[in-house]
Amino acid sequence: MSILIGDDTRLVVQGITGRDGSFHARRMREYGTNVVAGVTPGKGGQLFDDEVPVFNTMAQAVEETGANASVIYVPAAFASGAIYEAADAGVDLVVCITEGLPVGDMTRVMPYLEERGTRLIGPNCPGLIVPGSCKVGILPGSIVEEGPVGIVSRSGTLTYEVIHQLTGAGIGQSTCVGIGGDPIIGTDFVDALEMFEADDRTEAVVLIGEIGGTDEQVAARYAEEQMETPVVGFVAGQTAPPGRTMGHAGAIISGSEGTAEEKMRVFEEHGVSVAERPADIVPAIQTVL
Amino acid sequence: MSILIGDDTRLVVQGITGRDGSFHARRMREYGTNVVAGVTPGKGGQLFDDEVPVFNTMAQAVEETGANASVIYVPAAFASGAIYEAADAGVDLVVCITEGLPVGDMTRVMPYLEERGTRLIGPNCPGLIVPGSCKVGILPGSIVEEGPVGIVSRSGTLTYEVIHQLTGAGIGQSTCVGIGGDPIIGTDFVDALEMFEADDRTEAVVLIGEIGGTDEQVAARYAEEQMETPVVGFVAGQTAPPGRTMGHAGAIISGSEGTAEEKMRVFEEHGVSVAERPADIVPAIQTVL
Amino acid sequence: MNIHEYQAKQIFRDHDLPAPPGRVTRDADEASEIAADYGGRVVVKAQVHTGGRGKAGGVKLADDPEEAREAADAILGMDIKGLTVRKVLVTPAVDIESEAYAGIVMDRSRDRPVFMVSPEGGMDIETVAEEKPEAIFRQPIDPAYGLLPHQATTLAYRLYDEPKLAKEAAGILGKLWKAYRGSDATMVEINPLVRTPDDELRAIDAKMNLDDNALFRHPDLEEMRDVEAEDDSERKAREAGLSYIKLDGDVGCCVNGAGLAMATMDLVKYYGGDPANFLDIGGSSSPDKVVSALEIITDDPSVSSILFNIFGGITRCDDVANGIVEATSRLDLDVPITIRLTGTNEEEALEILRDNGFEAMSDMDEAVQRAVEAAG
Amino acid sequence: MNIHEYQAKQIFRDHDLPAPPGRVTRDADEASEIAADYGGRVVVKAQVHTGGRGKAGGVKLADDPEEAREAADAILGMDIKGLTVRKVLVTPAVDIESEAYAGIVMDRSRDRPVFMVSPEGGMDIETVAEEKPEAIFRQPIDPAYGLLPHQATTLAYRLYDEPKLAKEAAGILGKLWKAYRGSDATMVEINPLVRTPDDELRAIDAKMNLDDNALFRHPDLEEMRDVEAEDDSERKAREAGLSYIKLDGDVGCCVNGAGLAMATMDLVKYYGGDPANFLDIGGSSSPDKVVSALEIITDDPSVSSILFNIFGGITRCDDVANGIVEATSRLDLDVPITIRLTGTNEEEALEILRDNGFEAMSDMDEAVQRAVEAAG
Repeated sequence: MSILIGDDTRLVVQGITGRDGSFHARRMREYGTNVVAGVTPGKGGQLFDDEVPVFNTMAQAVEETGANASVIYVPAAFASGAIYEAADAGVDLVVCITEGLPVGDMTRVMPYLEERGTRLIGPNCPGLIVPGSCKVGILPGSIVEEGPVGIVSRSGTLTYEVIHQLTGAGIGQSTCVGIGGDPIIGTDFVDALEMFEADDRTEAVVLIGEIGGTDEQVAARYAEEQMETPVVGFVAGQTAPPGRTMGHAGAIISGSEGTAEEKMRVFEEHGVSVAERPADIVPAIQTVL
Repeated sequence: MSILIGDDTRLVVQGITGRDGSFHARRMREYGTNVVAGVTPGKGGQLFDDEVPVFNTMAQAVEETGANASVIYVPAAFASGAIYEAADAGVDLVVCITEGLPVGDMTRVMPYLEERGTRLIGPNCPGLIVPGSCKVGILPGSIVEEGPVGIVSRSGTLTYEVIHQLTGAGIGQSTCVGIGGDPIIGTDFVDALEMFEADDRTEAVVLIGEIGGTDEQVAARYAEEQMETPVVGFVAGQTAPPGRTMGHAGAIISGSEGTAEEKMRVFEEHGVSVAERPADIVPAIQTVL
Repeated sequence: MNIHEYQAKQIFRDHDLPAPPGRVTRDADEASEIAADYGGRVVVKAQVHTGGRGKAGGVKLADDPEEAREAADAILGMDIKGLTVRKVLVTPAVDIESEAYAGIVMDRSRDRPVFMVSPEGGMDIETVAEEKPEAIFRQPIDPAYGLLPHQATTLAYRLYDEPKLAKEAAGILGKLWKAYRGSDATMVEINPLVRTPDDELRAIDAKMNLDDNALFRHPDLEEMRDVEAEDDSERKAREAGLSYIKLDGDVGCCVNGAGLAMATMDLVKYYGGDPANFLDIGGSSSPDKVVSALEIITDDPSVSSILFNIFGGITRCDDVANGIVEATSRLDLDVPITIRLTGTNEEEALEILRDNGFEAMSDMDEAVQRAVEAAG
Repeated sequence: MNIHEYQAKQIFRDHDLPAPPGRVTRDADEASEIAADYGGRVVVKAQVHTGGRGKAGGVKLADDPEEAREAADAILGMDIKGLTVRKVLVTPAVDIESEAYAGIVMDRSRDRPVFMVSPEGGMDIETVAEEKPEAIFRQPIDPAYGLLPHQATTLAYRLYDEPKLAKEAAGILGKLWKAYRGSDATMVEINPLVRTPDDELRAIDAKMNLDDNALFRHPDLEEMRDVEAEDDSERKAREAGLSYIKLDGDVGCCVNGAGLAMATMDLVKYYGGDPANFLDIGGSSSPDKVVSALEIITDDPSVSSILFNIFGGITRCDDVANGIVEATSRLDLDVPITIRLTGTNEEEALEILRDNGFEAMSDMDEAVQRAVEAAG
């Protein structure tokens, strides 16, 4: 088992003829993901890599191929349009890799998706991977290993680092989800924790947070009240100065709530094991498994 | 018991200082309705009839009086604004008496209310009355009588006619609801039937439909599949020509689906007793009670 | 409110939609002059509030000004489905490669507008829906968001495979949405949306229905109302704030409330009569309204019996009674009146009527039967 | 992106908001001339990207042009919270009857903007929130609907009881929403919104934050960027497409990915060092980006040790290795470099580095410890 994606995933790549889209479509196919279609307006009728049909619109792609998920690699100015289009076409899951979406666009996208029951991962995220089964996004397939640990994270490379260390210690992953570093994202920690809790393969979860917002605090309360699966938490940005945006648009401390110290304190208060360094995650997971 | 309103209703009258608002606020108070506040922007601080405080905004009215329902008597151009305001102020029930709301306004109002869980009755409706307890709107209190029959109708005076005949025959009513004659309305037949089915005082329901749309057909199917309470149906407009709007904006036959004949046929098909004339309603109800 | 093709096309052009130019006239000679001005082939089109003009001979091609004169002459005054043609539109003819359909209607069951397109244009969309339903593509529009750009693109690719044409069509659909929303329309249609041999797209016909309830915010559109095309009595009713529709029978009905008015008509039929009209005098009716109503009913020569059916709620029965007394004293009535009154201020009303020599009843069925009998 | 008060007021005026006129200058003599032009009392206000100007002496009243010159002279060059004042705004003084607050911020926990007003204006809204929370009124805005008219009215009545003032305030709040939405702002504030003795409302101060991600659709607003106010190295980083923030330590960090960059800084601290910066070279980093990154780090004289921490995913380790080799050959580096590389094309990278005399490690903690030690 896994969460969100797996062997049943039938994926459309939105922006498949672009530089990033084509590169990662190939990596996903190599990993075994069932990429059933690509979409680029004006390029309908082509075949990508001689095998994957390209359509002008998501509606056509879904009608013709029965796709149930999409991943978006289009420039930021068009990314919210691609999300709306995927929702209207009726896929269940939309993963938006693109970064730099205006936050105003996202405020309008979110209620549209909610009304239609479409789940969004991201934007500005590395996507997700189920080791040995399916990868949607840009997480490197080489570092993962099948196993019992679910990973949910606001970061990209920091997540790779943590996965790398776990795999190095012989601890595999059930599903790794990068939820993205923007202030407004589709799927948050609590959503992912809920799915991991329901997933019978996941025996422990690593939650990788960072400064800004209060999602980590909400997640800690959720973990305590609603979960039996143990959670290990890490928060990046202990040395970040307040009021500055640390790369991710969402990583900015305003007021006392968004600091790493506060988040770690709340983790501890609610029974989430706190890893001070990334390297502390492996032993913490070994303890709870 | 009753549906939607009753002794717990704490009502705000939006537009209480206007001609219709003040007239009907008095009638409602005379009937025993607990009118706790009125709203007219710019007239805040006044007392209506020396007793009911008037506020500038719904938010203030609800904060100060704990109101849980509102009724709207403001001109059509401002009525959708009044509905939004009532929803934001957090009342559970909004009854819009005003007629002539642009249908485009209503298309935008509806999802806003749905997201907030606010129930709307109307627009362009006579409101509702629980005999002996509470009246919200313009239904005449003099013609009703307490009893076991629920009434739901798209009409105004035709409903009075039916109530009048029932009362005359010694058959009282549990709650009478006028849902309005517009093409887009907040509460439809099915919503009302569902509530009547759940109401232990209601032993039979009279459904008064008319030409246009397919709400009667949907209601017939619902009555057959989901209800134990018997339903008697009447459809006005058997002699109405197609393509013409018969007074109510929603009463227009387009295609074969919206005719009275079709609606009566579907009633019969789904076990709803059909009254050919208003005068047939009383014996039909006597049969099912 | 219905508007004519030439008016809808004006709204289209105001929204930058590619509607060909055209001028409207009531005069065959002027039609010829317009054709001469445009030069080349023109189309002369009847401007009436009904479909099926083409089949009825209301649309004619003309190769030169003389033919345009003849066409206009033939069309003007023509009767199409009971409506007299008073104006024609003269517009340059457009070469047709293919015809598509684009329209927006209100979907009552979903409380929102739905955009429809079909590559099968030129015929009635209802006919396409029956004969080739798979050729119609629908996109419900979220009213808070309007037509989203990808929806325009998706619909456009349903019409044209070629990216260049699809892009142009998407632009047209976006503008059509703006015309619909900006005019508070309840229906808008381009049928056919023509692709020319040199790959231009043109809105050759235009249909629009405007929301009467929203005209208060569009005084410019209210001016488009074709009062000539209205039945005289219906115009008079509208101006008096009454809801009136003329029918073929002989029992004139005057009722308060649309539902009760329909039920009354039905009951007239039930008892073997034929209603002469639908008439709702509305909620808070003054004596003046009753006077206007009676005038309109008695203007109809087919009426041989008049029936009042009033259930007093907001409407006060005494107001109606006073109106009846006033109107009958002013008008020289020679048809029998049957009056049914009940509800608010019923007693006062009965007294007023009795004092003026009228009888009134309180049972609806009895009153209707009496009125039907009186019609003979 | 932060913009200055005078720029926000320009946006306000473009949206018909009542911001008093004003002119900006870098010169005390010109400030005096502006004051003379306006006549009467003026206010001279420091234009810096921080709050608390008033307390720091950055806002001064001047009764005549000479006082305005003195005020400007005192303020220009002043240091406020580490920022040098380079410009002042000279604006006519407004008489104050009372001060209110109006602002819009993004509420992350609800994924939507929230409108806030308070009759307690003139001070920091955070202070009001602490000391008198009941004096702040919030209205979440449905992003698909925008600020609805009744919401503007409701908020306005929170500020003023008088219908005339409330009506005017509602208009102002509506325009403030348009300014916020139309500029893709993430924050906007009028503080104070002043009521004058003759009942006029005026936006005396204006604050706005614009969404960097949305500047692509506002080239006019992008021009408002005050490059002078940026740290030199931060500007250089922005132009090179890098995310860089200068800190106080001595270990220069060059990392790919914001989360890993923060975690690296934290680890430097953990091992007893002090990070000199946050630097994210981004996803698909070319050798050029690495060169720019190294230049920026080495421009900082406090840096006494450089740490590369690269986890290759989309970023290819060999690209980074080539960048390091190129940059070090161009720049005359005299600080030790510690390199940690792992992931995509790690082997190629290690070979490139070895061939050029560099050593590279694969464990993050070891690398950080080494870099901290190297800083001494």
